[in-house]
Amino acid sequence: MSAGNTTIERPLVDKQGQMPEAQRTANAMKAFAQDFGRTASIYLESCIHCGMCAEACHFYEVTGDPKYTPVWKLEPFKQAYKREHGPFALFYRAFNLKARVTEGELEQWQHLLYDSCTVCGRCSLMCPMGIDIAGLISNARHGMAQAGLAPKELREAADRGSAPKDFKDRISRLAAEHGVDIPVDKTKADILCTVSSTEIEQYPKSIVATARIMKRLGANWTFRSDGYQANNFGLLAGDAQRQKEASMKLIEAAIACGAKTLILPECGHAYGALRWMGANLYGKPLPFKVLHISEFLADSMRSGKLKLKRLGKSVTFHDPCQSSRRGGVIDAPREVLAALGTELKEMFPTKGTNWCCGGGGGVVDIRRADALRHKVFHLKMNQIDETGAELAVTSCTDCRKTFDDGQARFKWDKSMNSLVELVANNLIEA
Amino acid sequence: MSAIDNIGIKVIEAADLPTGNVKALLHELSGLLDAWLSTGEAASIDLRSLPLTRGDYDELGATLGAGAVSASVEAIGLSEVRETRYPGVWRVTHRNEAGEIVADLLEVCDAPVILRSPVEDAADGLIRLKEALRP
Amino acid sequence: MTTLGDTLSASGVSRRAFLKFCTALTSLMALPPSMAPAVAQALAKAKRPSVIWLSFQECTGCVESLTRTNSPTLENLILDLVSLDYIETLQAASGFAAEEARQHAMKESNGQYLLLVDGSIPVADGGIYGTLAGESFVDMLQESAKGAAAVVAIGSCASFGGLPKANPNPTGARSVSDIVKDKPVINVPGCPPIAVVMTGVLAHYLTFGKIPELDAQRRPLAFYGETIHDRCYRRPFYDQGKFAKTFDDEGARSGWCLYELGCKGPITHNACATVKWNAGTSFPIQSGHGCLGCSEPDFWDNGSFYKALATADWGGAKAIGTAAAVGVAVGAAAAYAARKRQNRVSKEG
Amino acid sequence: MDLLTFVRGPGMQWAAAIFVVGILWRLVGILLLRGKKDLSEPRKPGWRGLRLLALRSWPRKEFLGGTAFGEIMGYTFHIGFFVALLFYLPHILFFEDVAKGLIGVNFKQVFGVGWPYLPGGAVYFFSAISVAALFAVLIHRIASPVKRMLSNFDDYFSWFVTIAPIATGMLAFSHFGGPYPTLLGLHLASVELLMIWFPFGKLMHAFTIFLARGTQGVTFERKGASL
Repeated sequence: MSAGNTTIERPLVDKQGQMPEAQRTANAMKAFAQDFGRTASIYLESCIHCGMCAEACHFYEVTGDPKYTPVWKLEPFKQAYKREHGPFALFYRAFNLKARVTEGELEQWQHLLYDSCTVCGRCSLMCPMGIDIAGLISNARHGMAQAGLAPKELREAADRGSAPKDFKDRISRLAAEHGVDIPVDKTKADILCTVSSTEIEQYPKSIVATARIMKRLGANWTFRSDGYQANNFGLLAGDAQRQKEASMKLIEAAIACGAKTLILPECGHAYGALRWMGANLYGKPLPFKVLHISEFLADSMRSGKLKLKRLGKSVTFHDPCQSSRRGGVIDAPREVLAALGTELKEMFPTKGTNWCCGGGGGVVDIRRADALRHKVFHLKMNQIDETGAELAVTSCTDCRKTFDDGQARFKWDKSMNSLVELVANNLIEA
Repeated sequence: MSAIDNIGIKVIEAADLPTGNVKALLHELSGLLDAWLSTGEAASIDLRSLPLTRGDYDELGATLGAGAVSASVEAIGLSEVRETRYPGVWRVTHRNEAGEIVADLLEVCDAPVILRSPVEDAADGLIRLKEALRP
Repeated sequence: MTTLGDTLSASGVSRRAFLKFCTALTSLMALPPSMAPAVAQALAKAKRPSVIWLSFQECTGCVESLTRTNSPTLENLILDLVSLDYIETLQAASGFAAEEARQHAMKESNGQYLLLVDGSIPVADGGIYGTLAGESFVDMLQESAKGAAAVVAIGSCASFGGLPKANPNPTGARSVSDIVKDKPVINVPGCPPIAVVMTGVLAHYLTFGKIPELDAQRRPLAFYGETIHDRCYRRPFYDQGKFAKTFDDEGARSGWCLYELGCKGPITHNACATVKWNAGTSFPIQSGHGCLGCSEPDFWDNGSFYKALATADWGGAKAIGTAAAVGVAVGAAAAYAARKRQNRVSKEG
Repeated sequence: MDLLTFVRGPGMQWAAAIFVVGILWRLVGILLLRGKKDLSEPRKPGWRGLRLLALRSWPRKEFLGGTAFGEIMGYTFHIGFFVALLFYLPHILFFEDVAKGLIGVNFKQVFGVGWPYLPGGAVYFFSAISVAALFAVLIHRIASPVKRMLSNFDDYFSWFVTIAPIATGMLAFSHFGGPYPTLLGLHLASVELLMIWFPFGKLMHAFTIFLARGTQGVTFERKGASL
């Protein structure tokens, strides 16, 4: 179970809260039960154990270890389902055809459900039976989080809530430093922009870039300190309550300033969290449009409001799994790159079947998963090298963090660029 | 049998169509003939144990044809013995007093047993011959 | 006891005639022709067994088929060989004289005689539905079987219960082997059996003095070893998939396979396809009708004669309808229980 | 009552009943569970999403490497199995009898021409390749670490109840290995075993595949996600 050759300083399993073993499994069952229902049932009743999902998973691809078979990661959740919820649940319980979920089993599955799963959904795309395995992984994480068995880093980030707390000061310092006007907490605005906490910590230029673009478009936009963090550690950790709190902040902030559009930053899971899950958490359709920033840029391009210089370079685009494969934002970034006059050299595979960078789903933040993630990174490097493109671009900060970490570790000659920064640096000033 | 004929619809007797069994039979005959010539071991085939249609019988008759010998034996009904075009292969058909076939054989041998005069009959014959000679 | 050989030579039958007779008998018994000398040798020494024929709940079809009154043939010759001491249908004597003859024959060659039975034996209500001179068929059979060397059940009724045993079997008809447990029983099923088959079995017992090789249903393998389908001359059409759809369509006229019209040939063991009926004239399939499977147990209750063998009895619309209703009900109950349990577990865990 | 009489009568009746009850029990037991309505704004309006049903039947070139064996063997088995099942005359006669019994219609009346069928030899060939594919798949299931880890009783028993009818069918057709009535009896017995096990094991994927692909198809197409 140890991930490759790194020494493990802390115990393999992270645990939160002092509770007896029975309590942990009870909490896990409580969360699992909340995710039972027709969709989970249809999926869990369809698996024919063909093992093909392993062929799609980058963790299996680089290790060849059968335990990384995606559907195997669902085993605890599937056990709970068969015993509690399936049409033959009575017989499964009576004859104990499926054992009860045990705490030992949950602990063992922490490595499978978090360290070795970026919830990238490539397995769901492969499954001949049409099972959305990635979707069920998120459900399974609910049980783990409720049982206090989420990885340390994700649990802390989820509990922290919006970060950094001094968002407003940081933004004003940034604005001053880069001489650009970044409105915060305007009472009324057409567009509410949001950031990823990774952008604030590591890639502040993206925020500046966003501000420049908005200024160039003359948009009536603002950030809101009561709702600015778009990336959602509640979702990554599997804590449904934290996830809802984070999303509700954004929704309420948007309503408060009467925004007609909410723009999500360059982040994969942030898009899914709000665009596709926001309304269901809110309980009714969202009163505003939700766009990934690459979608917004493509729209602005199409409407002619935004003119860009021609880069004249060959480019390859890394599709972030959550926004591209699972979110459907595939064409927008490519339209922007075209508008930048670049020659797009697609990787193979790309778009919906692209390999994951290995850092999504919170994996990049889990220190003990580094060794495993680095193994996966080779796939990405080869893929990009093969295109021979001069520039590598993506539209997700978690991906950028993974690429930068990989580049540092393997002294890779390429570095990953942000689409938004690229656009901002090539604006044609009116 | 006659009653069947005057039914309106004339059913084409499928039994008239040859079924290809004769070819298999001829192969077996050549095997038996070969065995008889090399080991002297006679053999015979009971035609009535095979699903042969009238068409098959006609085809068999045509292919085997007639050889030099054809004899009839009168013993509780008529028995016809005919050598076929292939010497050593005989067609022996036994009928009872009512003329119905009771056995229909192909025999591979120098001469079918039925043609030989049994010793017991000869003994009875001798007694009768001697009586006829007594004045 | 005079031997058969003495009887024949006494009646002026030449040795050559006797040889011819044995050849015919060998063919009759479906033995390989090379066995003819062995048959002749055994037959010459055989003693004329006494035969008692008891007819119970039957339609006389078997006796009719055996004797075939329209043309005396080899079969009659066989009957001349055996001293048929009691056959109620054919014998001139009747009443007390007949019974006396039977008792005498049974006493006289006790343990030696061959008991032939045709017709099933009703056992319901103490066997009241079948009695002769006050004695029930059941008792008669048990009593006659005591002294028999072997019992031959002639026809499907005696062998398996036949028509009288067909659903609902009001008379409680039973087969011979259901009642006679301590004596060897040879079943010669068929409705009726082929005359040649009956005499063949008799001849075999007569010639070799013992029971021919039998299959699981106690039927002589010589005649019941293979199914009609195995020996059917229309088999090539079955393999090519050429099937008659109705009794007078183009397929039927050109002699195609009758599988679709309900032929039970594939599951019926009998010698009709080779020995054929009425001295080799024809057999049901050759005359254009599917085999009914009359030599198989309970063939009366085995589904329609005109429904293809493949159409098993899946239970009909009503049964499947109820099954569907039950399935939906149980499914709904399972879903309801699952929802309730989901509510409980998602609160307390 | 000998084997053949049993399997053609009560055996088939019970198998058909359990088959119907089991399938409906499981399907209704799934479909009546609590559903969640998706309130998010679809990328393209309108209820669509069944493209995935067809798309997922053909392997993507990106995935071909690892899945070629599974796909080829899978299709060989399924095609061989269904050709033997649906184009062999005795089977067709049985289905026509069931159809006439259930909905009182004869295929000929509806389409004017009878259900086409293949000669016995062709069906035998298709059955043979189907059995070959099944053995290949079994060996793969045992040899491949992934499949061996995933496999349980259901996988191996379902494999057995699937191959048994084809194998016994081939034996019965060729009259090999015993008297025909026994072979036919074994064939029907193995079919009934399949019908009885069908609803409770992985063979139900014949129905759930439409539900699962449909569900994924709808949810993903609503988002414009890759299918």
